[in-house]
Amino acid sequence: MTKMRIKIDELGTDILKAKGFELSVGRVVEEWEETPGPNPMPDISTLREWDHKLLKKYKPFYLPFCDLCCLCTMGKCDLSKGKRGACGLDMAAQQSRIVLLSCAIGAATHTGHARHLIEELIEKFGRDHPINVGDGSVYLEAPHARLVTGIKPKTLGDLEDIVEYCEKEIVHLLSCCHTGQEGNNIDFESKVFHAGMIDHVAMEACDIAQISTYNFPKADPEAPLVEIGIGTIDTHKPVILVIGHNVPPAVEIYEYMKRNGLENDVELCGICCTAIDITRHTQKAKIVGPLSHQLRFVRSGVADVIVVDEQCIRTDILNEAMKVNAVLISTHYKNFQGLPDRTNDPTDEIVNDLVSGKAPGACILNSEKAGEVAVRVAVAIAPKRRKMGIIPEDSQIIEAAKKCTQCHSCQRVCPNNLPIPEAMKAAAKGDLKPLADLYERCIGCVRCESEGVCPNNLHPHTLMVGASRIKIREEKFKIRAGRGPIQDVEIRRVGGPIVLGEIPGIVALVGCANWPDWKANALIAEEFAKRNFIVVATGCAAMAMAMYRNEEGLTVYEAFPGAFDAGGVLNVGSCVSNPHISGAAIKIASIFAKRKLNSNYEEIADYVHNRVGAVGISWGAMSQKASSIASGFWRLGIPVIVGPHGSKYRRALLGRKDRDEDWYVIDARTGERVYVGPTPEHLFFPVETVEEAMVMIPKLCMRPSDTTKGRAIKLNHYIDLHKKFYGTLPDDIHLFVRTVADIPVTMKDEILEFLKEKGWKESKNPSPDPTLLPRLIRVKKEG
Amino acid sequence: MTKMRIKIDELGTDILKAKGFELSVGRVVEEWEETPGPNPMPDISTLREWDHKLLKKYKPFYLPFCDLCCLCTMGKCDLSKGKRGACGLDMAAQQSRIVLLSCAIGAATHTGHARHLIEELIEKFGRDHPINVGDGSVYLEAPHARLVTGIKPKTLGDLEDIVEYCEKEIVHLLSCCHTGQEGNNIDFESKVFHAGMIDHVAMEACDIAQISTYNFPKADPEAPLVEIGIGTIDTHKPVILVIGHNVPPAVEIYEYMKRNGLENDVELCGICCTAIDITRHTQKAKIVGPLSHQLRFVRSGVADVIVVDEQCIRTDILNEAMKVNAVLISTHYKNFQGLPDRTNDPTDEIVNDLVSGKAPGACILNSEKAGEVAVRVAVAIAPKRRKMGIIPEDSQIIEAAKKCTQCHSCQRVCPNNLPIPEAMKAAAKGDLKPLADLYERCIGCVRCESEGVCPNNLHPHTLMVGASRIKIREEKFKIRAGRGPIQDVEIRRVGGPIVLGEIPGIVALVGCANWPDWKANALIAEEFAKRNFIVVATGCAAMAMAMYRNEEGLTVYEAFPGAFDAGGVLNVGSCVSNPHISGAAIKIASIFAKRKLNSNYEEIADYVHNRVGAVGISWGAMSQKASSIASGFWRLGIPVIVGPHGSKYRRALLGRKDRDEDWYVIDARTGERVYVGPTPEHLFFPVETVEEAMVMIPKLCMRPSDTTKGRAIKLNHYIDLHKKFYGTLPDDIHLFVRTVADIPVTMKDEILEFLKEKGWKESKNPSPDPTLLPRLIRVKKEG
Amino acid sequence: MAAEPWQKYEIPGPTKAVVITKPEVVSALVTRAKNPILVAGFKTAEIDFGNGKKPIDYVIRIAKAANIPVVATAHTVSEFLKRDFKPTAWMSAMDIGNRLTDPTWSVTGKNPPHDLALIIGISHYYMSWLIMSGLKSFAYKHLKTVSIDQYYYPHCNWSFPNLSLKDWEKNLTAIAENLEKGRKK
Amino acid sequence: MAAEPWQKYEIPGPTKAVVITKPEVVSALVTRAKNPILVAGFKTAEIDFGNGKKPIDYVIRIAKAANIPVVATAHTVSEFLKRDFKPTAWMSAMDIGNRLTDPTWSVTGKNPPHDLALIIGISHYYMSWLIMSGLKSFAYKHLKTVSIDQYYYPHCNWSFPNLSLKDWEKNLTAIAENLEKGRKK
Ligand code: SF4
Ligand code: SF4
Ligand code: SF4
Ligand code: SF4
Ligand code: SF4
Ligand code: SF4
Ligand code: SF4
Ligand code: SF4
Repeated sequence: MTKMRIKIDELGTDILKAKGFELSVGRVVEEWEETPGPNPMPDISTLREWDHKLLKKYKPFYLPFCDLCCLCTMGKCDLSKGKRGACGLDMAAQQSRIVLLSCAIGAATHTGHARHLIEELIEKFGRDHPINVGDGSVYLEAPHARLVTGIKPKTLGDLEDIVEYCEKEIVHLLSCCHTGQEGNNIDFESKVFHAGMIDHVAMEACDIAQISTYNFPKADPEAPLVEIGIGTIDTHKPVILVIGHNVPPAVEIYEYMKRNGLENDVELCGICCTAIDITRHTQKAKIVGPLSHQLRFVRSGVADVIVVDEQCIRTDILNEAMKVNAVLISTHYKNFQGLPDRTNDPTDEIVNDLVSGKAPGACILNSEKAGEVAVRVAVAIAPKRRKMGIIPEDSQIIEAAKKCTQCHSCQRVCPNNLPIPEAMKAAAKGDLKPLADLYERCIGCVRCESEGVCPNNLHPHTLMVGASRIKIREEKFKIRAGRGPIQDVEIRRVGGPIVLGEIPGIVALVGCANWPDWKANALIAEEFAKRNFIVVATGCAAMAMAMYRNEEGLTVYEAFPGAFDAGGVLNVGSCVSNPHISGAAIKIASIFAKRKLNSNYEEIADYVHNRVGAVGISWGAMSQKASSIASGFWRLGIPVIVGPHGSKYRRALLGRKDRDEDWYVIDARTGERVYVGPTPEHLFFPVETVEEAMVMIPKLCMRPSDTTKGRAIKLNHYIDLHKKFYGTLPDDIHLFVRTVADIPVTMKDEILEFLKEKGWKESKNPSPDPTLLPRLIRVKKEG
Repeated sequence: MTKMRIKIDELGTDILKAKGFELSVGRVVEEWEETPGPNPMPDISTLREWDHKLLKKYKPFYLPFCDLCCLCTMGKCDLSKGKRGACGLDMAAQQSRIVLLSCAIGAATHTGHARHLIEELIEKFGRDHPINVGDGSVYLEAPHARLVTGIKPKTLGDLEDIVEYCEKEIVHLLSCCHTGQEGNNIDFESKVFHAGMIDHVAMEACDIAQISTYNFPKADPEAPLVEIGIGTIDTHKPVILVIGHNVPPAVEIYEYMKRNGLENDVELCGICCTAIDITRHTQKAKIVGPLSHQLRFVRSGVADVIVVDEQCIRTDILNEAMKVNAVLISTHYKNFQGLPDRTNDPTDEIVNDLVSGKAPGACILNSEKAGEVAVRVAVAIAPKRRKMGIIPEDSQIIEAAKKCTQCHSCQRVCPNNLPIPEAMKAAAKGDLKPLADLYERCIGCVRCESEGVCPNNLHPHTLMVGASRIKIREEKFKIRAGRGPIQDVEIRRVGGPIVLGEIPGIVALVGCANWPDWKANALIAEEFAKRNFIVVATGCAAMAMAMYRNEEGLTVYEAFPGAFDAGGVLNVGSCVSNPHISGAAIKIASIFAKRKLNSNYEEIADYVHNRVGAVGISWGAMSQKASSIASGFWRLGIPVIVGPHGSKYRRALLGRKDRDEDWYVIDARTGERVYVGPTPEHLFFPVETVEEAMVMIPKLCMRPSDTTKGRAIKLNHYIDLHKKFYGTLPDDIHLFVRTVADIPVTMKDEILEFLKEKGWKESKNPSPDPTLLPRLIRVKKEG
Repeated sequence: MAAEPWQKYEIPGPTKAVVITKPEVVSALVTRAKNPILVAGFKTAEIDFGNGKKPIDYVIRIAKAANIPVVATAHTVSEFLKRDFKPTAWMSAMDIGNRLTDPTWSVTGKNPPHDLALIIGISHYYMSWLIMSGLKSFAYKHLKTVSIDQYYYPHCNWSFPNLSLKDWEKNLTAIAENLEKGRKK
Repeated sequence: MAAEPWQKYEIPGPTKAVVITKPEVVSALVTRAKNPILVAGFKTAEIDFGNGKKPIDYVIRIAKAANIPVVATAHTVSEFLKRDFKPTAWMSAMDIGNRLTDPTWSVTGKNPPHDLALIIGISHYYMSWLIMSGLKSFAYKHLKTVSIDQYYYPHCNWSFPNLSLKDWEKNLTAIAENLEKGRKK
């Protein structure tokens, strides 16, 4: 709908009397008790100084994925070894530009998703539908929106204003990627941070909208346990598989089932974030698994109808659906798949065409209609379809494996370099275990099966899935449904212990399925829950965490409580729920520490960076969204660890703990510069192994504000894990021990000896009131 | 500024009485006499059917610039020869995705520019400042906005609503580039068209804003002639060079000069579109030249102060400025260049720091302040600086050339594969002509001078510029200042002749400086102006056209009139003036043919595609903006030719004239399908040589609607040029001759003979009322 | 064995043309092909071997010897006509590239598709390189491509390496002679 | 001469590592270097040559023979300690990569910068490949890189080609022996 701006004093009464008009007035800031801080709706330049402060500590180490740039027709340009492109660009600027492009795509994806979802929900529930994310338990409903935009949203309609701001900023950011714009890599990085901040605002708006309108858990620590795993799907029923991130079509599928009494007769399951979100709406829905399970589940032929919306959908989904005679319904113009747009056709006609096989699929851009069609088609075709599509039997696997000539081509194109030829050799001899073992390390990308790869036309992934048949059927786990935000009262309870360091940290497992193995997610979650960290998770990581049982046969969600407290394991929700994690950090600053929130990004980030021991870990980070989500954490000064594939994001942000001069803060009480050690040491950090990640997590949770008790606890975990995995004491303890009281009691002698060797001296000011912002000095230093 | 939406019936009088609030009401569509057509504010899905119609005729021929995709961490993926990526993507989808990404960047760049410029102009001139692009001569002020959004903008404020819509669509489009979204290449192409359409809307808003507020020619055929060329710059004065696309800082420089009586004492010159736009504001300013002149002019050392804004700025500009001791002022957060943000520092302090050399430059995000600082610094430092920075003398060139070991490294990294080693050989013997000859074919990218390229550390570009010293000093030409839109009365005058084919075509020379040679621009302009085509130009092409004199010593702007009429040569303006060209085609449909304009894209595009003989040519297309500009023409069905570098855009859109079935239209009068031949044959077409371009231009101007007289005229030009450059008759005349009356009289015998050989037959329905839209059939065909 | 692209920065990807070390390979490929085609661009008429001969002269010899249909791109047809040779067709480089991806198309209308394309002299290395890239991914099922240009074209199935003018002429001569011999037999 | 990357799709760009055909080249490079360093990742302890030996054993031999400081990445330090060898330092692969770009840094604190880095066994080909790429563009002024891994690493200055386990072991042995001989002299 278009609108026109007019000055209020031009507003005649006639116009006011007209119906159906919407007016917007300059936001009455008084409606929110806090007066705005210095930076409402920051643009690219506003927070640059803050970014530069962080980037001075955490310098980019660029990892050029390609020596070349080919972004404009003057290229390709070789930028390696000091060369510049035809536009003058150097390698550092190009790498940071690509990071910005990636983050702009990521932020755009969430913002577009938010915009689309909110528009649909407004249409259904009205612009004035109130926001409710906590059923009274959450007063601070939108920490990002309030912090960044100064808007306190009260209705769905308010969320549109927030998204509009995000759109404007993303367009500016994207334009910076154009040939002949920014030339300085650090300024590109600052723009990357801006993209990340915007992304969290947009994601937050998106999740707030769906929590407020659908029947989602509302900040509920006791969100129900739901089923996850291929083995949980009842293959005797008609099966509808939803894939993507935009939940309305899935909700409408379920609502249609319910209205028609089919709740127990049709199986509704999902992959990726739509799966997470539909299980927030109804416990009857099931999660198949993360992205890596997409193709193998589709190929199993279990799904009769596949409904895709947007994001993280295999782009060959139509081909794959056709291979197993499943019907494909696209519900979003972001992914037409070349299907005819049948949104305006009569429902019966569409159903007929799909059931009769006249069309392999249809695009239906209306959730309700798509919901009805999906259910009716599934019910109609299920009896006719042969389930278990194209998964081979053992004998077939062995026969196939015999044809392998050990050329290694499949291995050499596998992102994880999996030793397929070895496994083939064993399989040819009848031993299918090595093949089945690859399953845990396979991301299901089927590059190994791509045209021309295997000279003998073998299909390694298919054979591997076949060899894992039994294991796959046993994939039956429980995951706690995505709870949404953290309650204000939870924040009040843990704020102190976290800031003082007594809860050793918040560990956030987020992101996608491009990992060297999935088990790591659960191992990390378990390790740190046991150690009384708060473990929070979203998206594919939250799913993967569930797909592993501990010695007692429990998943982490069953073994640990769902509260935001020491030892809790929380599924926060889908990708767009990530801002509840960063938001928790913001809320600690706002609710617990009572820092001004409204339009006050710099101060809040300064608080979070120096005091809130949180670390993100994305073991399988894959997407552009993952990069923009990470960058939203960076701007708040929260470090992010990624699995090895994450090095392909083209740069790390690394501190240099060996440079003392980098690790000073200002003591806000005195204005004095105080050395606080490398806390946290890195801002973006790809690791080689899960062992390395385990050791880095507690280390990256240290903060200048830690009390001696808190520091001792964190050091204890760090040193303990280091000894366990590295077989020795860390070599940098002296950088983290400020006073003798910081030393974990049980390790006192050992550490004191180490410190002596290093010539360590006690800090004169071990507990400053740390800040990087001179304006926060309360007593200006004299002289 | 934030705002809040409230329902009008909630609006209390108290609020209404408050000052400074702005209200917006649902647009009162009745204010514009036309009721809206079927598609106001189309989203990605709305015009898909139209796109698919075009894309069925003009199929993509993909030209993968790389076999690999590396957009996410699952890559790199090899997509060649039928392989798919880890996300399922195939090569066709990947190439179209990259085209979409490029167009999204392009559209974002213009939209961001529009947003920023309009905000600045609103601040200065008020939200209610009226739109005026024609001083009464232009009633249809915003053909794109009206066509696409249904908004008829009356004030600057209205333009913001238009830009907001563009932002929203761009974010959606960008999000489609994310891993795991669209999988179908034709649907990606449809999204590309959407990006292009949006881009023209945004550019239009941008140019409307600056024309309405600054002292620009307003649709003026008699816009003044201004000076262009390095030779026109008076090096005895302090020289300020502006580079980029956002004109306000340049305007403020000039206004400061004027206020302080310095108009004649300081030289203000520019490169790229800021240059075009500042000469629309004042004839005192001078244009140095297109993008390819940027580095060579900076290196000449003539400029004392360089002021950059956004886009098409060499990203190494700070380095280069420092080499010649010029001061750099960045005026935009899109290009910080790492400089300190001094927007809020006192002016005197900044001036002092820059004059004293304490800082090499500053970022000043306020146009007025930047303007004052630029002038004061230039005046202060000019006397101290040695002009003519780093251009070598003949003897130095010869000495350097002697060191060349003929390794060909420089040639092999030169985008134009220029035979530098040969020229070096000659230079070493004292003959500098071959080196100087390269100048016309050099795009000034200095890849040949990049680190590690020449084993003997020679600087080919510098030597070439040195060898061309005299020639460069003689670069003194005239260009007509950018006139802005086409008048309604001009449209009325030429609408008929164009649609009937009697004016053989509109030739639009647009875009950047990545050409194999610059002369081609002027040659094409001259050839077609002489042939009574209407020649329009923008941006770097408009500049390059001026930089060549015909036999009488005149530039095309001096030799031909500036009216939108047969034989006119028009500089329309900068890059953002391109919508006046596409807008002229739309206006022909609206003003001349009286087709409904409001929200009626499909019908208007159908009209333009079938009737308006226009072709764009971008000889040196380089940027992402150029690709999105082109795609705005594509959606209207207007073909675009690009120079050879344009093949790097990754795909052509090619018709197959040998497939008769592709070339049918519907006769709106009868509903009959009528063969109309390949008119126009291609939609996006990279050519090898300027000769090929010359022959394709008249051919691509043919339209189904041509009268026999019109077709004969167009054929005459086509055949004549084909004979001239190809040395023979075209082999496809039979596809364009519908009846004997179509044959140019002077060639009748020859052609009749050719037609006989081809077994040609007269068409039964040579003059249909052509359309691709069944809904436009006036009498439904029976049966 | 592969070589490096002439324009150093035009890196193709993992699969690269096999380097033709002996010109006989080309003649053999042509002889074995069912429906070969020769695409010649403007550089064939622009470059001079320094002895009055131009690549176009060899194109004509080769075409005549092997009876291969020739498509002239851009305005190259004029140069062929000047030499009293009528190419089978002339069309833009983009058009011939595009049509070669069509398995139902042949320049003579007979016996589609073309299964072998010799390519030479399309102006601008990068443009030629990109068209070959298009063929690599979109015609690979039916078409093999051979660059007999002066430079290495990695996107083809076979290509000369980067050659001096002299060596290039030698190779073209050898191909022509070979095919002429073949014809005589 | 260059080779192809082991992970076929990891194409680097125009400049590629010179293939080490003779292991002596490595010993010579080490001997000539002013301040070499050896970076060893976890694969050195994971891979088994089938004879009870692992690459890490050769790393230790080489380090001792040439007296090169060793940096162990990830948790590899534990494996060195198990073999009674204390690496000069341990740090993440990212950290050592980053520090090697710093011309003022040396792992011993002495005689910076490092002018030669031998790299082996960083887990995940692509990660290693990318770190080497970072070094290529951001340490090229002072540092030469040599991959002595099993696979070809194009971003280094020198690299083994893709080798069988057996040939890899042979090469590592040869380097060690060579250096040991050198030391004896
Ligand atoms: S953007 Fe710059 S570096 Fe990239 S291809 Fe274009 S000119 Fe080269
Ligand atoms: S499907 Fe699995 S085994 Fe095959 S290439 Fe992908 S990750 Fe490797
Ligand atoms: S590509 Fe095929 S033949 Fe080669 S190793 Fe793999 S499975 Fe065996
Ligand atoms: S976590 Fe990553 S892969 Fe998984 S659904 Fe979200 S964006 Fe997709
Ligand atoms: S976007 Fe797809 S094709 Fe590209 S790198 Fe990622 S997985 Fe591979
Ligand atoms: S500056 Fe000119 S000669 Fe040098 S590489 Fe660029 S185009 Fe070629
Ligand atoms: S790179 Fe240098 S030495 Fe080599 S040909 Fe060019 S100018 Fe001569
Ligand atoms: S025409 Fe192209 S190169 Fe020139 S200023 Fe515009 S975008 Fe830049």
